[in-house]
Amino acid sequence: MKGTRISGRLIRMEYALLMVLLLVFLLFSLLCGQAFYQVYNLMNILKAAGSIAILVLGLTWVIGANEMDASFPEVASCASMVFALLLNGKTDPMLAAGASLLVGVGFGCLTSLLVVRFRFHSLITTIATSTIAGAIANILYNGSVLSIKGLNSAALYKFFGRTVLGFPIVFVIAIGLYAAAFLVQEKTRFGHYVYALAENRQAVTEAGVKSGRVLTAAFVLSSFFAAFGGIVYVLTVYKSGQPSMGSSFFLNGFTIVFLGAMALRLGKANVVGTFIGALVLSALTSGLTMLGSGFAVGQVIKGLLLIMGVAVVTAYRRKIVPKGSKMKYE
Amino acid sequence: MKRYLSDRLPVVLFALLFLAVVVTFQCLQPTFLSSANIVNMMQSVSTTVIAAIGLTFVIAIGRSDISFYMSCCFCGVLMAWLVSLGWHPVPAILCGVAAGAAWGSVSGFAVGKLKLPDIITTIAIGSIAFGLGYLFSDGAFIMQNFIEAKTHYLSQYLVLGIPLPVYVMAAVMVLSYYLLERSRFGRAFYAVGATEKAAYLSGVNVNRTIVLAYVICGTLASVAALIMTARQGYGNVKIGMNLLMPCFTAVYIGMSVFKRPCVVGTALGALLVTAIATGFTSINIPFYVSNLVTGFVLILAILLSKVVVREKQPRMAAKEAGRT
Amino acid sequence: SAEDDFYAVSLGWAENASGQRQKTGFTESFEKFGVTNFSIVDANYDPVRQTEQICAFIAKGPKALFITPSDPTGIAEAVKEAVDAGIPVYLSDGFVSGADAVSTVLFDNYACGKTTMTYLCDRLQEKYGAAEPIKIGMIMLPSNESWHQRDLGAEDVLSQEKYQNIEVAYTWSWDSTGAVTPSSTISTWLAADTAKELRGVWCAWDGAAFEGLVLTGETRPEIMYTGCDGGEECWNYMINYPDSFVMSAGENIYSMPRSLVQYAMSYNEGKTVPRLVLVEGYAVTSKMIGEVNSIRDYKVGDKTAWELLLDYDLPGNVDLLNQALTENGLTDNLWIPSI
Amino acid sequence: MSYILEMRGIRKSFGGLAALDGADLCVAAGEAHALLGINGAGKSTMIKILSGVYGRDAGEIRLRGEPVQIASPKDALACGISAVYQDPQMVESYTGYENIYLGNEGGRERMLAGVNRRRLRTMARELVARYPFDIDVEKPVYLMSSVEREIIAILRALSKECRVLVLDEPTSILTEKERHTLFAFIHTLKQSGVSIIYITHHLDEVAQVCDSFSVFRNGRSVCREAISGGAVDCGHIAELMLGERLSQLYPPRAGQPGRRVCLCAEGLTLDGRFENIAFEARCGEVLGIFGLVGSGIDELSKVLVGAIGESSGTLSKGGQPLKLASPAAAIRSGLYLVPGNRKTEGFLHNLSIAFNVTVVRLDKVVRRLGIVDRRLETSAAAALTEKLSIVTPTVQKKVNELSGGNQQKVVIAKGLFAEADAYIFCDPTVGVDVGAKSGIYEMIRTLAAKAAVVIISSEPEEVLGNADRVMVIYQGRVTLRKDATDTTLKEMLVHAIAREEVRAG
Ligand SMILES: Nc1ncnc2c1ncn2[C@@H]1O[C@H](COP(=O)(O)OP(=O)(O)OP(=O)(O)O)[C@@H](O)[C@H]1O
Ligand SMILES: Nc1ncnc2c1ncn2[C@@H]1O[C@H](COP(=O)(O)OP(=O)(O)OP(=O)(O)O)[C@@H](O)[C@H]1O
Ligand SMILES: [Mg+2]
Ligand SMILES: [Mg+2]
Repeated sequence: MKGTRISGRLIRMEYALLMVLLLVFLLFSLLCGQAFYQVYNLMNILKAAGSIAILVLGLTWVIGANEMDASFPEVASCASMVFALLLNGKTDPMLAAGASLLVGVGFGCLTSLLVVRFRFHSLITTIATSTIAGAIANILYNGSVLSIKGLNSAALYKFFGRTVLGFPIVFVIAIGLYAAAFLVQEKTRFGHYVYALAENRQAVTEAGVKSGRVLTAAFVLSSFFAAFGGIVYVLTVYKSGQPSMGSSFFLNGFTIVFLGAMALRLGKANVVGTFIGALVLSALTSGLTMLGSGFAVGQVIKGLLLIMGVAVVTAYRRKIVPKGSKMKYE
Repeated sequence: MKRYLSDRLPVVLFALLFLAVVVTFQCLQPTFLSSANIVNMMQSVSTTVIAAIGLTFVIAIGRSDISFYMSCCFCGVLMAWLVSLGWHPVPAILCGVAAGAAWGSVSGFAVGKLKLPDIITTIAIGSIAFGLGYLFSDGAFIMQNFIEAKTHYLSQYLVLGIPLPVYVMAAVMVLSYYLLERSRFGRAFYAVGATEKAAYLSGVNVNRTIVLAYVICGTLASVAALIMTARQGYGNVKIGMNLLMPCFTAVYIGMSVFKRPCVVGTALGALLVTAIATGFTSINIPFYVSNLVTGFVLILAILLSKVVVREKQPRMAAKEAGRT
Repeated sequence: SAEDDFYAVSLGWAENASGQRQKTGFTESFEKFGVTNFSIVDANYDPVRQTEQICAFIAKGPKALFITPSDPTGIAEAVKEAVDAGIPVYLSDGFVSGADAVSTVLFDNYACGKTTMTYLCDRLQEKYGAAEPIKIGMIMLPSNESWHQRDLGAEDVLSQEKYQNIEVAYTWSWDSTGAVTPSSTISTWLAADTAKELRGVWCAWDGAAFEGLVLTGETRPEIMYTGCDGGEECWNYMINYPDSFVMSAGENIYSMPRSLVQYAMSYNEGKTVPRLVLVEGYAVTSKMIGEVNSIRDYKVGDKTAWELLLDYDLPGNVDLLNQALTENGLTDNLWIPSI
Repeated sequence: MSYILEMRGIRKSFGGLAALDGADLCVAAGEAHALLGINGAGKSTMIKILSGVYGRDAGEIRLRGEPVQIASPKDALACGISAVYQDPQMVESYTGYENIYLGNEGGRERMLAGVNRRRLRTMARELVARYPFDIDVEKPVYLMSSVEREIIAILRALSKECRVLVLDEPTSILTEKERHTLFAFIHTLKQSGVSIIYITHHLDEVAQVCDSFSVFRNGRSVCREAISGGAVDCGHIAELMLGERLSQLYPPRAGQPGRRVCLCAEGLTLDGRFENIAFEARCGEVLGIFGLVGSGIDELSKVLVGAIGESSGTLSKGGQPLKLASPAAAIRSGLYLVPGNRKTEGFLHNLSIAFNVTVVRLDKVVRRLGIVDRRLETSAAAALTEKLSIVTPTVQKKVNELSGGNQQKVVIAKGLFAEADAYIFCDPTVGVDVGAKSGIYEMIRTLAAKAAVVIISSEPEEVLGNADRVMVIYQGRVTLRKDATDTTLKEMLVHAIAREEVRAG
């Protein structure tokens, strides 16, 4: 939250995304009427937002640290396939989930080994690990969807079908995770260093911080939550292992995280923003569907939203930086 | 001499890796190195190379472009639609390329002039371009007039036994090599990518260079999309959706081997990935197995280039040496 | 009243001929029944998005919900939720197991693969004999459960004794990453086929055949293709490459939305409707198409032969086509609903 | 004599090139020790080894007689060794106190340990109160001036339990007043028993603060001498550094004033920075403009080549009016700025010397079709590296791999390559050793024979020593305008911190 407590106007800017969210809800409530704002639909929106939010929680910090992780979608599909395969092999669901999460952690370790230890560029590294994860996801069941038998009776499945005070459990879990993540981001060394790293890696290293560890943690968390998200989707949506589910998340995941960068820490990916971003996107999908628009309209609107947000944030950032000796081209 | 060697070592190691891949496939499938298959590989790699060279310009100025693979979809649809209206393919192609340049200049304007952050802005612009292309075509395949207009000549026509896209690729490579690495104009791209303020004070027109890089990227991506549309024999809005990863892969392999974004490196990177994919196809192994190998070869390729870099970047290497 | 009732359609994809025909089919049928308040959205093959869209429709409480599954297992939960919410669900071109849809209309993909492969083998044996080995390639589509049935059907044919000399020299499955396309695959096969022994290519969908024809239609016209899907462009390719593109199995797409909308109307009136229907499919050879093309402008009733052909999947049109052929003395290749 | 810190026989090479070749460095407790040497002698490398940024190839480090292992910055800190690098790295959007305690937030050292910002703020306030600095530690760093940043960097070093403090050229961006504050402060530190290693190219400072000095040459230590009575023989030190006696730092001035007015500015104004500045620069002489950091001189240099801002006023060259459009336009019309901050404005990172030098005037090295002739390029760059005695194996070496002073020389080389007929030099010798300095000054004087030269600098000696005519700027206004022979350092300094304005003309 630092660097942004400068003027009253900025404080308002931090909440602009929240305004967008309210606006989206208001607009669709007006256009679609009761169908949109009825509890049932709101809960569905929360459920969808919660699932994707869990999936990109870790990604948020990788992007926050100014690195890239293009592997999260494929890690999610790989985890979903491992999970499905183990369940069909009569493994205990909790055990299967644990194993799939470990697969995620494994990919995170591989990525961070290459990025931190061997100083690979993170984008190309994660392209490579994502290729590998996607390949494994396909090899596990010859590239086909693997439906899970007898899932309905599993306790884990039932658990994900439950609600708490009327809220879908996925959303409640997401809220819990994000609250914890917010504390980690704002109150601990990890969060403190992530954003310092993003700005000046050398400064952090020279200050004696083991920046490698921070990055490792970020990459491992990104893959871990991708795997977690993959399992959540298996349990709440797919009911099957999906070797190519990754393509559903790639663009949406990045859009959410970058949209979120407009909240709280102007221009930097952060968990509060990501959560709001996920809500905005889910509300958008729901509302546009009610208005009879397919995915392409949503695509254009998301793009416009994103670019407007970026433009506003950039303009504001420029205002707060003292004019001084800015060169003409800048 | 030593310095010469240490600069060339990654290239040599990369060549060895490439050789290993080629020899392996040649042993598995004796026709792998037949002239027909080489031509075939050249043809398949041509579109990746063309688009990736465009991306090379953007990477050279120190930016990223996540829009080209989506905006070129728009161009493919536009060309297909014009062909379906009964246009001659040549003006239709020109319109498609112009649209690519236009989308590139939108990204360039946003990043270069408005100074918006590159990745997020280009994601947004790409989404809009793709969404519009999709809305325009309604996602349908556009097939009318394709056979009659002989658009497949663009991808099939043989000159001296070699299909046209290979010539287009060669022309793009030569021109880009000249422009980026030999001519005085190319210096501006590297200068902007290095230190922007210093480049500006050294007389480089920074903003124009940024815009130009994005325009080149958008244009070349549209050329690739048009060739792919012609090869496919129908207009499909998703034509470019799979260009993103191969292009970035190609550019970064080239960068790790040659230590800077460059045309030859990009082309070699693309060729390595295509050789693996083609090799596996020719021995009937599904794509996901070949992807597993591609992923590991990719890591290996960069690892090899680091063998030497570690010595050249003492700051971290020394620290790590101290720790172990 | 019927005018205020809301009807929803969630398409798994709007892409290619099949998606487009579904869309048109629904639109026209709604018009026919005077429905004005309806929504058609598509999910671009994304089960997650389709799930969200179905949920949004559930919230609007449509009089009927029509779904083309992007992935039959992937959207099962959402379909179940719709059924549980008391919304009559109608499934088109895909079967969702475990969900209690009012009615499902399907195409027999298995038979489709079987028919085209049988025809290909017969044509090849006719040309090259049943003794010499004949090399073919197969382009398959395992990533979607329904479409994978075509591959299985085709493979089933090859296990028959009488096709022992047909040898599958090359196989390739659709690459979801798009790094390798049908076109580049067939190029690679051709490069490996130095002795020019490749005789035929069985394709699980027409698009793959088109890409192959662009490559070999002129340079290696002896290579025979079969495909699946049909539609105007398919007929065009058949007319242009009659000896290369020998058969496609025309799926009766229009009739899916048409019959489903009709069922929905009946169901809402309290009538009983069929739970599961397999729509008719047509195996179409290039010879048939060639003949229809030769009487392109001939009119039967108020439609030309070509117009009838374009709407091959409207019930009754095949009979009219056959009538046109007979009237012109072209009786060799009468259309028979064969699948 | 017992030393608190001993570094003996340190060796370090970078890819075959020996930066340190058995160097020694010893410091006694409570003394300030100057580390001197020409550019590329190995000073920075030595302290980076000491502070754990680089590993060493050979040699040992002893602290109070005990050998210690320093493999990372963390180890160095644990040994009580803190360093302030010349170009302190900061996290721009973080506040001063967050930067001071970066990596040292207290509590346990786990990732999930809390960061108590309120406590850090109080601690920072207490820290500031202990020293004679006046600074708002709650401001984010990107809003701070370079002086404030330097102070934050020093506070960061002091915030740790520190027995040896390394200052690598700390004064190059400080103003005179702040410099004295710093010196007084160093004395306080010495009294509390902290040893200081002080790297500088300003020999006069050595006498003011240091008790002893070591000189490095070619990666070896050539001597360690004590300073007695607060005076040093600059000639002697220069001789130790260079291996030969330096005849004089500043070249002789032009015999007679230049006649032809080459560059003429009138009424230059940039909102909030400077106002109504006018000057004439003649061919054959050097005009010196002196102002403290923040007085607007940096902006002035950039306005002159059209790099910043909407400014008003007129600029003409050789009688022709110049439009202040862009640096590119300035270069085309023969006006070149050698900018001040080499790391961000001077040279292009990760690109070779040859690339850097020729980029300003590619037209000079192109063949047909705009193709750059690499042979021509290499030979042109090689000629310039020779002329400026830039220490490098080839002109293909990347500029950022050169030592700081040699980087600065590359920046000058670019200017020479531009072959302009009017030059503006902005702080041309930051971080350059005395030998090279006199080389650069000589170069400037030679240039002045054919071109108009303006030196804009925050070092008064540099201005007075080189210029024929002197202008002083205070808060964006000209406060003094005199012939160099008629003024003194003192007068210039007084006008640099005073208000009296001098009318143009
Ligand atoms: N990272 C590096 N890679 C290659 N060479 C290096 C590196 N660091 C230092 N050198 C070389 O080592 C030698 C010593 O450099 P160092 O920076 O220690 O000099 P210095 O005494 O600090 O000079 P200056 O007064 O210019 O700061 C120089 O020749 C330099 O080119
Ligand atoms: N990215 C880099 N890669 C390789 N070497 C580097 C890099 N950055 C710095 N160096 C080397 O580290 C050494 C010290 O760098 P630094 O930036 O501290 O300059 P310096 O010598 O202290 O400059 P100055 O003389 O202005 O104090 C230099 O000699 C330089 O060669
Ligand atoms: Mg130094
Ligand atoms: Mg230094």
